[in-house]
Amino acid sequence: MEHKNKMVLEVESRSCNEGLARIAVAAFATQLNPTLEEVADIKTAVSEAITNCIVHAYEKETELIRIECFCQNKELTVIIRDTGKGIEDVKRAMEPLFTTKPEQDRSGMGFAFMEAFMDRVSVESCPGRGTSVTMKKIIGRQNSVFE
Amino acid sequence: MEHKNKMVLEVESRSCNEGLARIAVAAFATQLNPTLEEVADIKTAVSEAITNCIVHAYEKETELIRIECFCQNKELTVIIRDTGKGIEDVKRAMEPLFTTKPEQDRSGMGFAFMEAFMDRVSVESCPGRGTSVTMKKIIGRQNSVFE
Amino acid sequence: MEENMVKRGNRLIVYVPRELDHHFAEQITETLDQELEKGIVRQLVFDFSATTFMDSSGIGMIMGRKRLLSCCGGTVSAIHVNDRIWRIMQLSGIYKHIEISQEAVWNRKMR
Amino acid sequence: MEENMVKRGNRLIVYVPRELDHHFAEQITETLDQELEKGIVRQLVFDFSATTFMDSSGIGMIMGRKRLLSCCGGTVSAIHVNDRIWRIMQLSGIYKHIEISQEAVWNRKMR
Ligand SMILES: Nc1ncnc2c1ncn2[C@@H]1O[C@H](COP(=O)(O)OP(=O)(O)O)[C@@H](O)[C@H]1O
Ligand SMILES: Nc1ncnc2c1ncn2[C@@H]1O[C@H](COP(=O)(O)OP(=O)(O)O)[C@@H](O)[C@H]1O
Repeated sequence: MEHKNKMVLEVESRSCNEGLARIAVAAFATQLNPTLEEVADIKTAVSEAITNCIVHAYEKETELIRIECFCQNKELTVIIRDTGKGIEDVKRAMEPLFTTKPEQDRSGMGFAFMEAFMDRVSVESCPGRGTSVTMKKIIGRQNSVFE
Repeated sequence: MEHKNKMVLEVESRSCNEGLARIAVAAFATQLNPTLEEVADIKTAVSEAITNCIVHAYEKETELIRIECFCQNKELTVIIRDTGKGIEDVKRAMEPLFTTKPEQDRSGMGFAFMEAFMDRVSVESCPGRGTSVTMKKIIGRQNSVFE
Repeated sequence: MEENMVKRGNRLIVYVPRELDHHFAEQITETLDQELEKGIVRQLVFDFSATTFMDSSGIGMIMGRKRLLSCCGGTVSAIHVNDRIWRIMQLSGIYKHIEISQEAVWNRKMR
Repeated sequence: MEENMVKRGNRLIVYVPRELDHHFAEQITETLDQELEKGIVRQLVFDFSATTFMDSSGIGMIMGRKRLLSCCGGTVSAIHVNDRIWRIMQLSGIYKHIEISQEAVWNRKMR
């Protein structure tokens, strides 16, 4: 039988909600019986995308971040949406070490980590209107980036 | 300084999401520095309200349950909304041991537990359109029902 | 689920999962009632040693099994119940219908 | 936060929290930079013995402090790093800039 499920989480863009978002998405992923390594991968990727909404999309403003999770059989999809600043050049933004906020200790490794820990990452953005990051991962395949 | 935060969670009315909802609300409550007892109280109350949406509001259908959490200083508010069957007589429904589904092993203690473990519980319902349960609890006051 | 039940003569021990909510209560009921229908069990024991969470769905599940067993003079009990769950059992009044023991687990068995 | 730092001469040890994300990285930076601005610290040690999660904000925080200390010839190191965090440090390339030790904690101190 096909297994399907869905969750939507909206949190304010406060840094104290980064941990909350990780916990909720990890709890959602539990139904796919992930390994500890897979849970850690998902938490890292979610943390990167949420942090980007707080640091880059909304800067000092408190606005909503929307996290949509789906699962279908062994595949987990997480979409993280903001209605913030947007990204002019997505391809460039995704290059490892590229950052527009080096003075705020950003490492430019956010998208690189999302890509390292999830199977697929795609970004849609409209300057001035917002960004959505879609990440997919097949759970239970044991394709850790470290192996 | 005033502390404020907000989270909205939407899950499908599947019983496997009961645990997920408990974890997410408990994680949200963490910012108020609850005792373990308070976390257990919140989890129990949330579990009761979510189960009611699955068992009574939607019966066999898979529809969305909406969980809104707010905190303001020491007060946590959790609102659980469904767009299901609704309740004809809210006062009667809230009486301990009253249940419309004794054949499904319902104990009729759901609302009684919500009231025992939270400071305030109020229910709004419109037959045929849905129900919302609003629960409030001051965290860090040590007013456990057991003392 | 079956590996969480052990039968010895007319006694059946159910090892309750970590969280006993509506989801897990339904799963237990399904397997358990198949066993009870055979009409052999007279003593039903719920072992809570691994359980940290229970809500009113757990109460309903236990009371439902108690009703099934009462017709044939069977008994239901809950053992190794922690403080929190004991209080929930008190609040619900179920302690009037089943035997509850809070005794700690000394010889925690591997299951 | 201050109770999570210990100074011994020109050496400062920072006990990193359980989760090193953007939220906690900002908190550490705030207190730590006040200390570093005094210009005494030459050896900065991040003790990861309690840490189970780190993301790229942690990398950015460490690299930022490394830049501050480099001007005066100071060093930065990370100790008691678990497997997961070691791999994150590898992926990010930070291992080229700071000394990392995975050695387990034998004598876990009470803090
Ligand atoms: N949600 C977003 N909204 C606006 N800009 C973003 C968003 N996410 C990423 N960016 C841009 O992409 C750049 C690279 O992002 P990333 O790889 O995560 O590194 P970092 O966050 O360390 O800067 C950021 O510096 C920022 O300019
Ligand atoms: N969300 C809901 N939608 C429709 N009916 C509800 C809802 N919540 C509760 N009820 C009604 O109120 C009754 C009492 O609820 P409760 O005290 O939780 O006990 P129980 O769930 O064990 O029946 C239920 O039997 C049901 O008829």
